[in-house]
Amino acid sequence: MTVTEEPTAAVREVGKDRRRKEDQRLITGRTRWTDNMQLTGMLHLAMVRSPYAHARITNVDMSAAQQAPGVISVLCGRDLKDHQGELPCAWPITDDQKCMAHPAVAVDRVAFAGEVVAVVAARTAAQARDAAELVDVDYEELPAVVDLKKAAADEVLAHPELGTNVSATWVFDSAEAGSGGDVEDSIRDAEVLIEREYRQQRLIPSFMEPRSTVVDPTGEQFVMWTSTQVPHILRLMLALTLGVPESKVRVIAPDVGGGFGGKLQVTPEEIITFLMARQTGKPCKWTETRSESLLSAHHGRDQWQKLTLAARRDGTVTGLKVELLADMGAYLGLVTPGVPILGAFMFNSIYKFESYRFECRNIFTNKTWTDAYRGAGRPEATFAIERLMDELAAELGRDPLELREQNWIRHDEFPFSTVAGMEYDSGNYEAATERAKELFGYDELRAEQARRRESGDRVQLGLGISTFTEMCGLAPSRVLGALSYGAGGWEHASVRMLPSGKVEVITGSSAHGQGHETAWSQIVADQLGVPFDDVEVLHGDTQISPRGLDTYGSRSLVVGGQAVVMAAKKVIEKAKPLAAHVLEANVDDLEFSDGRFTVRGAGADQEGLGLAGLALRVFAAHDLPDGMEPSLDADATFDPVNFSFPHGTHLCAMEVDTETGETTMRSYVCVDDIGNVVNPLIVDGQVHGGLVQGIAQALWEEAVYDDQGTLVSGSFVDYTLPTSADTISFVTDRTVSPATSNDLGAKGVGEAGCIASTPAVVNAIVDAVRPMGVQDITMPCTPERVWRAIHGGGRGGATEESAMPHFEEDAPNQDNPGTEGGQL
Amino acid sequence: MTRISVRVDGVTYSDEVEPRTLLVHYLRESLGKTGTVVGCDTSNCGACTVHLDGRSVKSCNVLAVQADGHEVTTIEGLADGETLTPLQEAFRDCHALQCGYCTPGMIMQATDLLRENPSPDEAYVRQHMEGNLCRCTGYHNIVKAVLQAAGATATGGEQA
Amino acid sequence: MIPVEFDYAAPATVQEAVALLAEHGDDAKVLAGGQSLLPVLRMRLNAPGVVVDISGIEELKGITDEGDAIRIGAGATYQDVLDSPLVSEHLRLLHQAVSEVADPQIRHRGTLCGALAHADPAGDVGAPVLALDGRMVIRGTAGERTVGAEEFFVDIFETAIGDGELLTAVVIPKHTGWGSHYAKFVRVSHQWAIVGVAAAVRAEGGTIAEAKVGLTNMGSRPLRAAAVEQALAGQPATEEALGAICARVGEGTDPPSDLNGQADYRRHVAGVLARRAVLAAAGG
Amino acid sequence: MQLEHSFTVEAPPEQTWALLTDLKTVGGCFPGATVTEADDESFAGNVKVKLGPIAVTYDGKGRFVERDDGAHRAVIEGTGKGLRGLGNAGAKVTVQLAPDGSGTRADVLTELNITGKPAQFGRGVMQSVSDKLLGQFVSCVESKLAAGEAG
Repeated sequence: MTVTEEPTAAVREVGKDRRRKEDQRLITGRTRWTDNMQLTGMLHLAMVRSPYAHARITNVDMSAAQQAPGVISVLCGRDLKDHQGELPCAWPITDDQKCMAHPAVAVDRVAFAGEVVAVVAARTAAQARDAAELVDVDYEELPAVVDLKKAAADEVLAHPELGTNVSATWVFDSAEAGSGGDVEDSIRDAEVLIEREYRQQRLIPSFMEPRSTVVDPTGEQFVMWTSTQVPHILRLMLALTLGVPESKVRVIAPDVGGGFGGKLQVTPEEIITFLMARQTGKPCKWTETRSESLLSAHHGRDQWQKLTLAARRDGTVTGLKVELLADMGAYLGLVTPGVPILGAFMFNSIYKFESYRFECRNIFTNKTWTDAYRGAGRPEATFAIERLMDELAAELGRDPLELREQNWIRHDEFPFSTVAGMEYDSGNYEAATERAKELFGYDELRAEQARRRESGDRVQLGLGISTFTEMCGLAPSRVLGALSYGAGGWEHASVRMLPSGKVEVITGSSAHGQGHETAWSQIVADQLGVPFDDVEVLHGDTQISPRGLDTYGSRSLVVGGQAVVMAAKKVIEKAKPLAAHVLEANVDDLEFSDGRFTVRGAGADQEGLGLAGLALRVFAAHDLPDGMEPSLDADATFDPVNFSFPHGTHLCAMEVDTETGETTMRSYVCVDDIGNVVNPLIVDGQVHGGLVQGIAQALWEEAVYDDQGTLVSGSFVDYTLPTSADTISFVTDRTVSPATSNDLGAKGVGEAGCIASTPAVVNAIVDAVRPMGVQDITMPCTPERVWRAIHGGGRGGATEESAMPHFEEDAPNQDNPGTEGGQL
Repeated sequence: MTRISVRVDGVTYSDEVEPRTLLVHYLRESLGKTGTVVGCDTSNCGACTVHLDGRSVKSCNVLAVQADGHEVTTIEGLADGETLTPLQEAFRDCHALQCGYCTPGMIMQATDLLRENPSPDEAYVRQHMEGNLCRCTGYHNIVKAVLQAAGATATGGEQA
Repeated sequence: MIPVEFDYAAPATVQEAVALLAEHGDDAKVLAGGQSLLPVLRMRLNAPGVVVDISGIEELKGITDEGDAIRIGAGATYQDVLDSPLVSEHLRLLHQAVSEVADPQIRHRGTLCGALAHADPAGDVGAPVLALDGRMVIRGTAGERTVGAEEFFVDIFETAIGDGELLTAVVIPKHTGWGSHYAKFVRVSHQWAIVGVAAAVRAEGGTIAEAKVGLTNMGSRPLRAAAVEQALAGQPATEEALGAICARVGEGTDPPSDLNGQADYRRHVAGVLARRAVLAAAGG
Repeated sequence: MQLEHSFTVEAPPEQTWALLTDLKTVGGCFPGATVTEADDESFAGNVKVKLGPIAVTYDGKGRFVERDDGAHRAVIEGTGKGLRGLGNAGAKVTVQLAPDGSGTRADVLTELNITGKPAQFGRGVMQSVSDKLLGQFVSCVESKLAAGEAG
């Protein structure tokens, strides 16, 4: 570890590798998952879903289902059309964005296979499922557009009434923004141009806990338990969508089994369960199957990236032009249109560009809608720039690490205003890279690579680099406002001092595996000087934690954690007058440390007054200073002034069996700079998990549709998640440059591994087989694709030839029809 | 309906069940053993792993009627009161879980693994945990925990 | 997901089981370990009227030495096969292939005969049983018959087991002293084989005296690479000698094209795997 | 997905054509199919597709969308609705006959669309299964022609 430990007290909790408070219940099977809920008289729901990607619904015959055993209610779009409202999209990225009304239950037309057309409520889950199969739906099939590029050509329309598949076009241009020059000038003046087109395949978040929702309509309020990342946003959206007073809705996210952005949504099924509970007056539960989840929970990524990198012969990069096509799927979900935009500010990454232009076209297709998936926009950006830097290095015959160093922002140049208009507050790319090289044995591996190349070894070795940065801590509300997002980016916290001296922390962040209960306890223990075990963290229930903006975008610690710090500081401030009163001292003479107030100058042996004792005095309220309310509790809402910018250097060694195309990871080293660390154990865990998700994009995962729009990777048999047997143990380390945007100096770590690792892996594979003329392999880099790249003459061709007329038809590195997607 | 008698976590239960009832649903809904969860419908994920007569099985892939006359152990039957098993301890100590949804299945499978081979190496652990999917941990700390419980140390990567 | 309703019968004898199957015809499904059947029922891709559970039938259990062959009963799980010293000693190829089936939990429960009856061409056990000249013992109300593997595997998911019949055992000739290797090609470890090659070799000195090669997922049923087997006999166990012969292992096959590979790629990989498997089996 | 089959029979094209356009007979050749009604233009019935562990039933109907008695070319379109919410199946079968010596050569091109659950498997099982079923269908037709059942 190269972390510089804070020199102070051994008693500090922040920085300790505390074992998690959450674990006891999780390792003994006492967890409260939504699907565990059983309420008296509860009904079970089953959805009827469209098998067609695009069809008119001509008739829904529910008679057989209604008569099936145990069935209480069957509803279709006809029944619900006046009650269900429209599912929300909170991010209209442009004024003229085209948006299709998104009903929870399709009324007269379905726009993707898996869309709900009817719902059955029955006394048991089995009866509901049996009856759902008796709902007889007649469809008139309509032409469906499945492929993103074809959709962009507007030949077949996903929604004929929109007249186009283009939802919106969003542009950032450094010349217009005043943050840099005109990219066309850089391209014109370039000595070297690297032009590539990369595919970000469609992925499925695949949280392990299938989604589940329970709604209890009995009592004064509707209570919804649901496996969501966003109970607060959901509550508001339920109110806005259904016209129910917000005060009549309580949303509880109990233990939630993973999200990765996949549960950052207001889902049709949540609305439907609510409506069914309201209609029947009974508690209702819906729990999805895995196939249902893969089909209908939102997907992620799915972009084509057309990239032009301008550089000088000496290796200086000068400009970057990015043209994206982003697949929205059939509808715009909660933040669907904004996901590619989150990448817009990161394509320039850690490098100094003179000019930059980003243009994204958001396109509708007849597929499951896309939305946030771990990293959301930033993995795509990081992949593009890190692949391009390797391509430039290859073109110039330079070492790819050295070329990066030539172009990156030096540690003495922070704070640094980027060409994309961001202000990077801190970082040290040199330090992280130096440490990573050392741990990786970079030079030795390069030597081995040379030996294998020379001997014509059947198994070639490749080294992949990714020097990434990202932006965390979504987000300064002003920035979100400027990007037309429908909400702010603040977070709320409360600290409640209980009479017994125990502390309750209420946070608006809603954890689903991140360990907030542990980390927040560490923060508060330090702030208030109370024992770690005396802090109880409450979250995920809008009645307990009424204000919050939930958990996504690596925001919890840097925004929510800072709110906790601020609330704790307020508690101290509130306690001061009472402490002064009891100690018969002047407020200005008080000092607070390690949980006690002492009087400055009263000597080291003074007893002082503990916070717990003050809490009891406040509870009794027998003798408070005049004007003091009998409460030490405090609230704080924090709105960040800037993002935070974690970075790191990831190095990956891949072995490629040139006979079969099989790839094997040999070693993976990452050195991340995420600022100060609250709990290194949790941080390492976040990194490991992120790495495997990013590696999985590079090697294994892809949501594949056939020509008719049927998801053919619709179960875990075909949507190939890696197992322990497919992965390796990683080497992780950290360097620290504290963030300046919060008191903790923390930067956020939830998405780092996932953002950084994908290009590291693909760069390594391409590096291994580049001497065979390979310049790119479409993700996921299946053995077949690797083999075809090697034996099909690769995707070679001189860069300058392909560079001249921009993106000439049939030029290399564009659509790779032989290897794109699976073919059936 | 078929009458079955099953011993689960040391207690014998006798119930009428529909033949189509999966063992996992019987455990969860009839017996309230909600520690065992369902993660998929193709028996790939292993989240529902329990022991049937001492060997790990996927309880979504067994009918409750097939458990008639047999003995089932779930995650809730592992710890002896407040005393956790060494494997449970190791999972906590190594931070081998995040959201925790796969954890009961992981622990049940790892328990069986260590009974079969008390001194596995990393490759053996990785190979024999292949029937359990995790989306949070990247497996790194799960493998570490199993090795730690076995008294061994990881041979591959490490925290530098 | 919950299966469609069905009746359940757990006969105590093969005779009772066969009588039930005869009575219900194709409305009945046999359940042994259930590791292939239950996923299908849960996905509701089948709705049998009755499920006949044969796992309680004593006479189907066990793995026995029949002199020049090993008999594996329909009640024997994969784990029983792996734990059997008879299989380790006399049928190493089968042992290796079974160790590659799915994952430990599935192996604890699933049965070898169940997989053979399921006849998924991507399953790992068809190719080694075929290569080792296994014979299936099939019982019906009219009595028992024995069918060779070549005849047993008819097409995808289709075997010689007729309506009202039950596969009661597989009998595989001992291949004591044969070298063997099962090469399975997958992208992630819990996947069905993209391609698999099962090779058993009787080597004399450094020369292949006899070779048996079975292919997984290279057609609509397990395949035997007879021409390659013949060409291998008498060859020295070296990469040079075997490479060209084994590369032809995919000739004439019609493997599927799917997300994991097009047919031509599968044929290529089969050739590479065959060379590696035969070399490994020959101790090369 | 497109599937192609060809076969030749001894019978002359006219005789072959007569059988191939007899929807009841042709429909009955599909494995597991029961034709419940048929006239010159259309037919209805059900198909029980049974394959090892899988058994799915489709209720369907079909009709000629093109029929050229002179050129011996026909296009038959069929749609099936899967029972138990299984999704639907559609097939467009183009049959072209040509003289082959004294016999007939038949080229059958089938465009098959299967939606819903059975199509949700990436492993290519549906392709193999469809190929097998159509193979059986074609050989049934072939055998009926060989047996001279036509006319």
